[in-house]
Order: sequence, then C-alpha cells, then structure tokens
Amino acid sequence: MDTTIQTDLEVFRIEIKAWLEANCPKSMRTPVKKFEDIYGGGSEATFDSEDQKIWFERMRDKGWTAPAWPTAYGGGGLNKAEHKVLKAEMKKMGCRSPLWSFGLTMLGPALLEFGNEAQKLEHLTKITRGEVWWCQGYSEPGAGSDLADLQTRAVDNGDHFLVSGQKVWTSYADKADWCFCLVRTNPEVPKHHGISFVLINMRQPGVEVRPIKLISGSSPFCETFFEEAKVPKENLVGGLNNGWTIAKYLLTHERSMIGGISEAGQQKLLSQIAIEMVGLENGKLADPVLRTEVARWLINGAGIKWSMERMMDEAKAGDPIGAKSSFFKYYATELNKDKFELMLSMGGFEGLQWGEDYLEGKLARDMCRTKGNSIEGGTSEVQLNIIAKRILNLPTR
Amino acid sequence: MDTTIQTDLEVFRIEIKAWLEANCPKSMRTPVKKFEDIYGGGSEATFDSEDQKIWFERMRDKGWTAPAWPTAYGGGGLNKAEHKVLKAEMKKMGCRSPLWSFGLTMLGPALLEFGNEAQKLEHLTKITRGEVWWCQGYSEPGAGSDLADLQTRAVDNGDHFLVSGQKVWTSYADKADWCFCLVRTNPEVPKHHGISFVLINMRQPGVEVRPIKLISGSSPFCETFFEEAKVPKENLVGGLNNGWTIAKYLLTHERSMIGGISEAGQQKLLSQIAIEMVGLENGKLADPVLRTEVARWLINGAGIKWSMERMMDEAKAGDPIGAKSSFFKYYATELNKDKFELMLSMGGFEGLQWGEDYLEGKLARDMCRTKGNSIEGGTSEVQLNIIAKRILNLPTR
Amino acid sequence: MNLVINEEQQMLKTSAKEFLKNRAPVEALRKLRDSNDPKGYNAQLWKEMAEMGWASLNIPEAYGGMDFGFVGFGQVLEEMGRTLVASPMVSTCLVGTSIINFGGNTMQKENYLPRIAEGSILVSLASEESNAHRPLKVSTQFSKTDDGYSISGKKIFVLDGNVADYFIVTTTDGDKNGITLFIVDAKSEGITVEKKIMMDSRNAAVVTFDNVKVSETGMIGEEGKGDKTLEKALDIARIGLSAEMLGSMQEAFDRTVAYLKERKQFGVVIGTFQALQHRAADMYCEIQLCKSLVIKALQAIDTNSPMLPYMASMTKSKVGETLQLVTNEGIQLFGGIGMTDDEEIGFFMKRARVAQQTFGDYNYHLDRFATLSGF
Amino acid sequence: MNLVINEEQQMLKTSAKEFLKNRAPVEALRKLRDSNDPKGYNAQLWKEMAEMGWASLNIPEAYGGMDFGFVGFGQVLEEMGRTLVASPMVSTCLVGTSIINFGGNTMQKENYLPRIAEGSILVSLASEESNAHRPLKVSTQFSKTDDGYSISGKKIFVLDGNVADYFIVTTTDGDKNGITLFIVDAKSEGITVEKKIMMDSRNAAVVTFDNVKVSETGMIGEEGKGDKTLEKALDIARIGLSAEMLGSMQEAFDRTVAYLKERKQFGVVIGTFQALQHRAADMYCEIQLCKSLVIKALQAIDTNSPMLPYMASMTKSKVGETLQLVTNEGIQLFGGIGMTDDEEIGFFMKRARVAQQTFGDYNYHLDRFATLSGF
Repeated sequence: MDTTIQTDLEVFRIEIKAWLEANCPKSMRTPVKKFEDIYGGGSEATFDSEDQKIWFERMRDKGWTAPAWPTAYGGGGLNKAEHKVLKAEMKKMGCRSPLWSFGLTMLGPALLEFGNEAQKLEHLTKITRGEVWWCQGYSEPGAGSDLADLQTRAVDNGDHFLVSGQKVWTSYADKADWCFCLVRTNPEVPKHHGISFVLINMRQPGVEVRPIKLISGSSPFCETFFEEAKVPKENLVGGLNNGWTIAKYLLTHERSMIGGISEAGQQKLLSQIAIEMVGLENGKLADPVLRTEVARWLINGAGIKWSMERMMDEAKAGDPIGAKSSFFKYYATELNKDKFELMLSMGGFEGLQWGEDYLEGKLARDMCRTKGNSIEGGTSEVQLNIIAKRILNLPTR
Repeated sequence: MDTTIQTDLEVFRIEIKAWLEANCPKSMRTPVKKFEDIYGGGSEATFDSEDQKIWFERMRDKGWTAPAWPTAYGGGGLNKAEHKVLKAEMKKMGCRSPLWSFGLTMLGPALLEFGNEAQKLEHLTKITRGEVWWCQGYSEPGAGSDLADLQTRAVDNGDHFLVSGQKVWTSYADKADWCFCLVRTNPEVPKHHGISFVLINMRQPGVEVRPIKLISGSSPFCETFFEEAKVPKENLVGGLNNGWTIAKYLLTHERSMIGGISEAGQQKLLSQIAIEMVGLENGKLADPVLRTEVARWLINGAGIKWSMERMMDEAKAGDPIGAKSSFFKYYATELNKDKFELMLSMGGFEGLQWGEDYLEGKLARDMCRTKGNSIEGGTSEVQLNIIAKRILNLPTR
Repeated sequence: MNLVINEEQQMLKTSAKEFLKNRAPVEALRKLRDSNDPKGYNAQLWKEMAEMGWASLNIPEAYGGMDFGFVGFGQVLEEMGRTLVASPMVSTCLVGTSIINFGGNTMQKENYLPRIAEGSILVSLASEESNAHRPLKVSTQFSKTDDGYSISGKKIFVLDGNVADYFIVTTTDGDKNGITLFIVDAKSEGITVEKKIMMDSRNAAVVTFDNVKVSETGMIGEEGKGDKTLEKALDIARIGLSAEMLGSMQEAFDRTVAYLKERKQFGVVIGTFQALQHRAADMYCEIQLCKSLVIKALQAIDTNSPMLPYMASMTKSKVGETLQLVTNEGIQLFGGIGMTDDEEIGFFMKRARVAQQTFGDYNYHLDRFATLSGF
Repeated sequence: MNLVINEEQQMLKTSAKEFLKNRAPVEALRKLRDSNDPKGYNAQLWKEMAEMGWASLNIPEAYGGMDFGFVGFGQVLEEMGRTLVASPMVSTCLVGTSIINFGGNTMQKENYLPRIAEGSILVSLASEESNAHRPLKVSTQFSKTDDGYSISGKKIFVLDGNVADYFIVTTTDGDKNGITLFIVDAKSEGITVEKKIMMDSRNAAVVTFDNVKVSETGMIGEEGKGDKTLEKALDIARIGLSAEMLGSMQEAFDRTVAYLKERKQFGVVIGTFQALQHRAADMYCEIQLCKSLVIKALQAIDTNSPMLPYMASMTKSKVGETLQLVTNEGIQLFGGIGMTDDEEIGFFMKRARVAQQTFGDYNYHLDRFATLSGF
C-alpha cells in the first residue's frame, strides 16, 4: 500500500469532516422521512426549507451534488477513494443527500458512458446544478415485459426528428423538463436494432402528460403522449439505432435498485407487529395459522437479507453479481407482497379501511401498491426466465 | 317408463339374488384385503383357496366373469340394466369379483371396439375363462410422457412381423402369457402415424422379462426385451399403422382408473391418524404446524371427492367428463403424495424404519411408492398441459 | 344429493346474470365509489332486486317470502359476486333474516320478515368488538329496566351500519352468561353511527350504544341463549358469502384467462407460455374444489345438516384462500395494466380482502375446523 | 463477518470433495445397503476420514484435535451430504464431541476426545424416548448406588447405536428435576441394543438400559443441569446436519438440472419447457437462502453467539423444508426413471426424510423459533 496516498486520504478526510461540520445545517443531519426531504431540482422545484436550500447550494458549489463526476460538468472530480471517504463521512454525520433526481442516478451515468462532449457539457452541468428534472420514457402500453417492442416513432425530418407515440409509467413526468426516451428510428429491422436513445424537451407543443391512478390511489406515474414532438439531432445519444445498448445498461441499474425496496423503511419486526395487532394467548400468537406463516416469513426475510450480504461478499471476492440480481429482485419483491398480505391479515377490520386520503387506510393502500413490486422493473416471470437461462443455463427452445 | 321391462328386471334381480346366495361361498363375501384375494387367471395361476376356485368356476360358467360381453366370447350377454342389477346385488352381498385381469379391464374393451371376429373369438373367450394373463407393452425407456415416441420395431416378414425393442413398466410381465403391444410399423411417417397395435405371445424365444426394483422396493413392473419375436399377422388389431387410435382409447381408460387411487383402501381419517400418532395437548394436535396442514389436507380431500361426485352428476346431466379426468388425475395424485408426506411426518422415528420385507417399514415404502402416482398414467405436467389446452383453451405456440 | 342445480335454480341464475349484467356491472361499483354516495349502495337497484324476490329467497312463504332454498339463493349470490354488486344482501338477507327466522318469535317474524322481503327495511348485525372476527367474545352489556332493557357498548365493522334501519346487537349481562340478542331501531336515542369506507368501496360502521332503551319485545330468543342462533346465522352467512366469493373468483379467473389469450409479449400471445398455462390450470383445479364445497355447503343449509358448522368453516377457508390466490394471480398476469385503477381486475382483489375477513378469514376457519374435528 | 469461506476452508472443502468422489460416491452407499453390512458403515473409510483430521475438526488442540472451527467443518459436512456418506460423523463428532467438550470435565475430555479424534471410538447420544424429537422429555431414570449410579430406561432412534462404543444418556431423577447426562460404556451389563435400519439405509437403534451401573466419573456436568449442555450440543448438531443437508440438496438439484438439459420429450429437451424452468429457478432461489442461513449459523457456533438457538431452528426448518421440496421435484422431474432403484436420485429423497426428522423436523423448528421469538 502506498503510504503517501494513505496519508493524503487521511488529510482529505479531516478536511471534509471539518467542512461538513461547518456547512451542513443541523436539520439536514436528521433522518429522511419522506420523498420531499431531499431536494429534487427542476424548473418548477421549490425548497422545503431554508436549510435545504443552503445545503443544496453549498454542496452544488463544491461540485458535490455529483462528487465523482468531472468538474467540467459541475461534478466534484473526486476519485473513487475520495468519493468513498466523502460518503463515509456524510453517513457518519447523518448528512442528507443534497440532491436526488433521475438525472443524477439514471441519465447521468448513461451520458458519461455513451454521450458526446457537447451533450455532457450541456446536460450534466444542468443536472448537477439541479436546474432540470428528467423523466424516463421507456415503457409503452402494449410492450410490458417486452420493452424492445416499442412503437413510438422518431421520423427523420432534416436537422431534427419528429417523435410520435405514447409512453407509460413515466415517473414524475408531470413535473419533468426533459425526458430521456427510447424511440423507434428504423421499423424495418428486428426490433432491438431499430431503437434510438433521444433526449426530448418536455416543454414544447405536442407533449401531453396525464397522471396514472393506481389500485392504491394516486401515483407518481404518468402516461406521456408525443405528437410530432421536435427533437434536434444533437439530442440523439450513442448513435442512430444504438439505443438498445443504452437501455440495457440502464435496466441492469434499475433492477438492483428495486430489489432493495423491501429492506428500506420497515424497521419493526413482523413478529412484533403481529403481537401488537393480534395479541398473545398463553404466550403464543392468538392466531395459530398466522403464527406459522409469520415464523416462515421471518426466516425467509433473514434468508434473503443474508443472501444479499453473502453475494456482496462473493462479489468482492471476485464472483460478480450479474444475473443473481434477478434472484434478489424476484425473491425480495415476492416476499414484500407476502409481508403486506400478512400485515393486512393482522390488521383486521381496521386495516381494511380506505379513507379519502392515503393516511386513513394506509395499510390497505400500501398492500395494494406492493402488488406492483413483482411487475415493475421486470416481472417475476421475467426474472425466473433470466435465472433459468443465465444462471442455470437451461436451454431455449 | 315401460312397466314390462321394470317387472322383468325385478324378476331378474330376485333370481340373481337367490343364485348368488346359493353359489357365492361365505369367504368370498368378505372384504378384499390384498391383491391375491381376487383370482387373476393365466397359465401359471393358482387359486388362493378352494372357495376362490369354486366361486370363479361358477361365475365363469354363467359367463359372469364378463357379464356384459357377448355370450359368444364367454361373456354373460347382459344388457346395461341387467349388468347394473348384477353389480348392485353383488355389492349388497359383498361378493368379491371372481376374476380381475388386464385382459378383462384393458384389452377386452379394446378388442370389442377394434378387433375382428376371429380375434374376439380367440382372445376374449380365453380372457373370460381366465386362461391367459395379459400384460400391456406401451412405455419405452426413452419415451416417458411422449408415449408415441416409441422405438420398438415390427418388421414385415411375409406372414408375420419380427418385433425387436424394449418396453418398460409392463406390469406383471413376468407372469404374462401374452402382451398387447404398441410397435412401430412405419418409421418414415410422423410418429403417431406409424404405430400398430399387436398381440404378442410371450412364451416364445426372443422374449425376455426382467422385474424392476423401485425406490419403494420390489414391484410388479418389468422391463421386457423383444428380439425378433414372431407375431403372426392375424395378431394385428385395428389395421396396419392404426395403433395410436387404440392407444388413445386405452389411455383415457387408464387415467380415470388411477385418479381414483387415493380414495381406495385408506378408511381412517387423516385427523384420526394424526391424533393417534402425534397426540393432543389441551385438545389440540401437539404439533401446531402439522395441525394446520392436516386441516387443509382434509378440506382438499373432501373438495376433490365432492368434485368427482359433482362431475359425475354433471355427466349424467349431459356435460361429459372429457378432459376433466385430467383434473382428477392431477389433483388426486398430488393430494395422495401430500397425505403420505404428512403421515411420514406423523410417523416419527418409527415410520422411518425400512425392514427387509415390505411389512416392516411399510409406511416409508408406501410413501416412496406414492411419488410415482404423479408420473404413471400421464405425469402431472401432462395433465396440466391438457387442462390448459383442452379445458381453458389456451393457445399452443 | 345431486350436485347439479335443477332447472328452476338454473332459471333463477340465468335471470340474475342477465339483470346484473345490465343494471349492476362492475362499472356501477366504480360509479358508486367515485360519486362518494353517502348511502354507499344503490337504493333504487335494491328495490328492483327485492321486487324480483331476491330479498326473500330465504324467507318462509308465511312471512311473504319465496322460501326458495339456499342452493337457489346461492346462484343469485354467485352472480352478484361476478359483478361485485354493493348491496345490503349479506347484512340484511344472509344475517338479519337468518337470525330473525331461526331465533325470533312469531310476532318478530311477522313484524320484520315481510318488510325485509319487500325491500323496505335493512337489518344489520352489530356483533364484532375486537379487530378480528370473534363473534362469541362480547362485552356490550344489557341491563334490565322498568319497562325493558338498556344496552351499552361499542360495535365495529357493522356491515351497512350507516343505512341499517334495525340493528341486531349481541350483548351479555354483567356476569357474562352467554349471549343475548336484541333487535333495536337504528333511530333510537343513544345510538351513534360512524360510517367507514372499506377497501372494497363498501361500507361498514362503528356503532356506539349509549344506554339505548329497548322494549321487552326487542329480545330475540331467550336471555343468555343467543349463541346458538348467532352461530347458525353466521354459518349460513359464511356459506352464502362463500357463494358470492365463488362468483368473484370465477369472474376474475375468466377475465385473466381471456387476457392471457389476447395479450402479446415478445411477439407471442402470453397464454402460450407454459409456466402461465400451468398456473392457470392449477387455479382451475382449486376453483373446481371451491365450486363443489360451496354447493355441498348450500345443500347442508337446506337439509338442516348437523354438519353445518364444519361445512361453513371448510368452505369459507378454502374459498377465502383460493380467492386470494386467484385475485393476486389476476393482477400479476394483467401486469402493469392490472395495477391501474382503470382496469377492473383490481376491484376483485380489493373485494376479496374484505370478504376474506368478513365472518372469519381462512386462518380463523382452518383453526375452527380443526377444533370442531377434535384435533 | 464475511460470508465467503476463506482460503483454508476452501482447501479443506476441495480436498473433501476429491476424497469423497473417489472413496465414497453414492454408489458406495448402495453397496453398503445391498451387502447388508452388520455395522452399517464402512469402518475402514471412517479410519481414513479420521486420519485426514475430519473427526477432530471441532476438538480443541489440547485434546488432539484440529480446532478448525465450524465454518470449515461445515464444508466437509456439505461435501459428505453431496455423496450421502453413511458415517458416524453426526452421532460421534457433532453430538458426542460437543457434549463432552462443552459439558465434560478435564478428565472426561482427556479420556474421550483424543480417542474420538483418532477415530478409535464412537460415541452416540441416547436421548429420544417418544416417537418424535422431544429431547427435554425424559423419563429414563438414574439412582444413586454405593459406588456410583444405576440407569434404567429405553431410548429409541439412537443414531449408530449398534456400533457405538459409548452412549451419552439423558436421564432424570425420580422427581424429574432437570436432566442429568451420563456417559456409559456400551459393553456394560444391562444394555440391550436392537439395530434398526432406516429408510436412508443408515442405522439407528433401540437401546434399553436395565439397571446399568455407571461409576461416579460417568456423570457429565452437574446433576440436574444437563439441559443447557444438551440443547447447545443439539443446536450445533442441527446446524451441522443442516450443512450436510445443504450438500444433499445442492447435489440433488444439480443432478436434476443436468437431467433437464439432457432428457428429451416430444422432440425437445425438457429443460426448454418454461414451467419446468420456473420451478427450477424457484428452487435455485430457495437453495440460495439455505446456503446463506447455513453459513450464518455455522459462524454463530464459532462466535459463540447468544443467537445460536434461533439460528439453529431457523436453519434446520428452512433447510428441511427446502430439501423436501428439492428431492420431491427431483423424482418428479426424473419421471419414471426417478422411481427406479437404479437411479440414485431416490437415495437423496430417502436421506432427506430421515435427516428432516433427526434433531427435529421443520414443524418442530418453526414452532420452536416462534416460541424463542416470543410469539
């Protein structure tokens, strides 16, 4: 180990710590409770508090809304080791993220990988500065699991394309300034080969957005309609008909994010909830059938958690996670559905209530929402196909 | 309703009753406990008791080993109504069947439907008289669920075929005089079209039989090897390359027989067995997890029983059972497997014993044997395919 | 007993299907929900249903009913389950009528049954006190007064409690000697009704009784002996509700299978995927079991079988578990579309969860069945 | 704690795999069975295994052991599970060693552990009395004599009881005050051993103790205080056996998947059928959970974690349930071939059922886990 580097890092750590201590407002060091607690940016964004604004602006000026991105694009230019130190110190101090957006988590990495210099300069900078809210235009009404089966067309019209078609499940499209979008640029070739990845300005005629109501109630999802929306050719990323490569890159990204869902938030043990809701009789849960189901759930819950830990450790030891993310995605989402079925069962009559707003009847609505876990980000069926084919190497017909 | 017929039937009933009373030995009116309690016939057969012999011979002489078959072939020539009366009276009095063989249950019906007059005269008569034991040569080592994929060849050699190949799962082939057998007579056409149904004399050179040992121990199943076994052309049934029609006819037959397995024999309620084996604590089964599983099993057991009843009633009302036999076959066999898993679980350490013979360690051996229920007579997977396609009309790719 | 419905029952079923298709498709439930109707059911529709005799199928002819038998009644309930009709059928006709009919005296029958039959009053059982179904755990108390009784206590999950004209209340005396049933006018002083909307868009209420006066004629059956009447009515309700659930299950399944035949993915109809075929076939089998259990259980009511409690628990648990499976699979197989409120399959899932817990969920009934069976 | 085995453990695993492939494949178990070997295990093989140090992996160095830790030991057990080796490993090394090591005094350790380590004695726990695993329900009685103790009672399902040199016996006094452990020479007067062959072709025995004399040095730990030692040793055995079962499960699964890739039906390889693919994928996931539970549980032994009882019950129940699933699916997917004794997949199913009930089946451990967790 190079001791000079080690020492430099230690100096860096001390500096960061001091800077954070001086610049991160106290209220920005408390746990995140709701979506709005982290600033999202975009042309319509407002700050939730003065502290949130201060914290965002200070971090933005350091380039630390995207610490590892090049400074040329508004990033912090940190190397991997430094970035790790920054994250560790922020975590220790409980500092909130100064900014969270699909631009940062999804489009940014894709542009860094596939975008040209002009695109990076233009868009990455605006992302790091929180000036633009991006949404993702992938799914279409008829496509479902077969993402590549998309119909939205981009017709060549000289120096620009004219985009027409419909996207669904575009999260927060109703507040989006721009959309990164998969469109069909060649309908003549096999479906995966005629797709391009384009950036569409949402603030133009021919773009209409309609929120989607779910079985659980209102949602961030939207339907987005394009009718001859104009896309200048400089907004084509990664070359004509090369969009599927970028899509795959982003999908792998998304899958591992969703698998983690069931871990987040829920702190209380299911057995504790059961005891509170159902009660004990002679020291045992009053509902003997439920008791077994809860025991089994807890064991599976621990099993999937430790499997994630184990596979992380194995990845560090050189065995990459790869298709195993499908196992997590599948198992964790199915388990999360089971959990909410059990909780609804424990919740009894009260849990079945469904008020006007989300809070009254939260349990029933949450339970309905979990049904989507095994559909979004690749259905359970698709994950099982992937496990069968890519892990077990079972043949295709 | 024609009152003359009614009166005739009543007279017939009274006559039968008197005849049975006079001719059925008392010991032949006790419940059947093991396979040997019913005479099977065949050239190597011996009677289990003098009563068994008397009973068989008396019934044979009346033609009542096959009451509904024409008298020309040794049957009783009874019409449907009379046959029903005979069965009802035998049941009332508890009379055992005088004869049971694959000849009676499988080949006979097929010959009546597809055989020519000479074949019927020759073979049906010997069946009714218990002179020949038949086995069934369908399955082959490589075929499994894809029965039509058979390789045993019958080569035209003038006035006879020469049959070569291997059959498996031929029940009681080791005591068989003859075999009704599916063979490939034309390898050039699609597999279903090149199959013929032939009758093979097992007592000839070129036929070798080897019993199969199962995971449960010894079994009636055999492997049968043919090497240029001679089959005179008069032993071809239903015409050249027309064997698949007969096979399908017999398979439908077999499927509904196997579905009924779980009903037979087991008289004691599973809950009663559980109470005896596991014991109660405060009035509840000492194993709370098992308790739920037993309750669920009993409900499903009643459900499948009543479903059979219901569909019988529906059939009488004009809605034929058809592909629904796949539902019974699938559900009843899976349920039977579950039952033996539960019983093994209740059986504790003692139930795990595996003695030299079948009696010591009967539970464990029986449990092993049930695993075959969902394989023989069409696997559970095949039944599910049939339900999906023929009942739900789901499309084929 | 033959397990096929007879011609008369089939005619009733066919006419019910036709009527509901026109007057109360699933879309009607959506409209009711979105209009925030204060009643939570369509009173006009209920009137029409009563005119067709549906409110009196289990009422003796002597009291203005059709006395049609439960196998027939079950056909109507099944069809109602197919279109998810929100109506007072369960509260008033399954529970209310049964308690009055099996527990009431002639005067009470004469007073209430004809009015139920013609659809002019709604009667609702107020029995639940804990968050899960525990009908025999009662702490609502009655006491004697000079000219009758006084009742105090709080009841939850009172089905259609906000529109009921009468409550049948389960009570106990101070010493908790058995259950005593009272029928109480909903407009009586001291009654507070708080309407709750459930996830199936139907109503239940929290009903508080604060020293509510009941006349002597308000007691149903004998003091402290209401348990038997209550359990019998509940068992009938469990079976009737199971018939309704069977209808919902079949409809959700039919819609799912139809979707499998129509929806394309990766260039082929998804119904060709073997894994989905097997799941559909498996559901088909489970539904067949439910059908058989339901008709056997309905017959058990009609024949006054001593096995009624067993049949009720077997049926309610199997139907509850299967309906949960079928509605979950429905949403999963509809995919993203199934998650939207626009698609109706979600309505079946929501109704399934409420029906599941009404009169005891499958946990409750598996346990009860085992207990009844002595293990 | 890192959930990947280290280099040293990996080396042990690799060498075990290699050794067992050559010396003790599944075929060896078949031969042992068919030869009706009176011992029921291969003594020569056991000698070789001991020479490689396998009998001493959990014995402290002070007593001639390798003190390798349970994560490493688990790797050997897993490989043994893959080839279904019939050996005294579970009875002697998992249970016997653990009781002496955690409950015995120095003299006892010095007396027995080195001899276990070198493979020259077999020690077996005689604790079960009822037909199902109930280790704390003991009625075998000890009483004091002039120069020691006398034991009377009947024990069943004593693993390798017919070849054991010593029995560790669970006893109680007349007043049933806790459990007292004794180690007894198997050749003592008054001991009758009746060998039983189990469905996995291994042995267990019914052992009767009729006024068997034990010297004062034969008591392990304090009088009436054996419960804790017993439960700890059992928890270790449950986890160790789970590691063995994990190996069997993986091997059965690997063989099934390989068969799916090779077997043709209807003109195509059956591994292309989506329904079978999904079942295989589902099993893969369950097996992954088992792997993680087993390594966590092995670590819990090594770190002397207070969570040991929880870990043991979680692991044994999940592994037991999954092994049952995987071996059943194995036979079903092998089809008719799977039903024959010629095909080895059936051996895995049979071993699964015995291992499942040894030290408590999944019912027992689900219940125990819930009880430990306070619900």
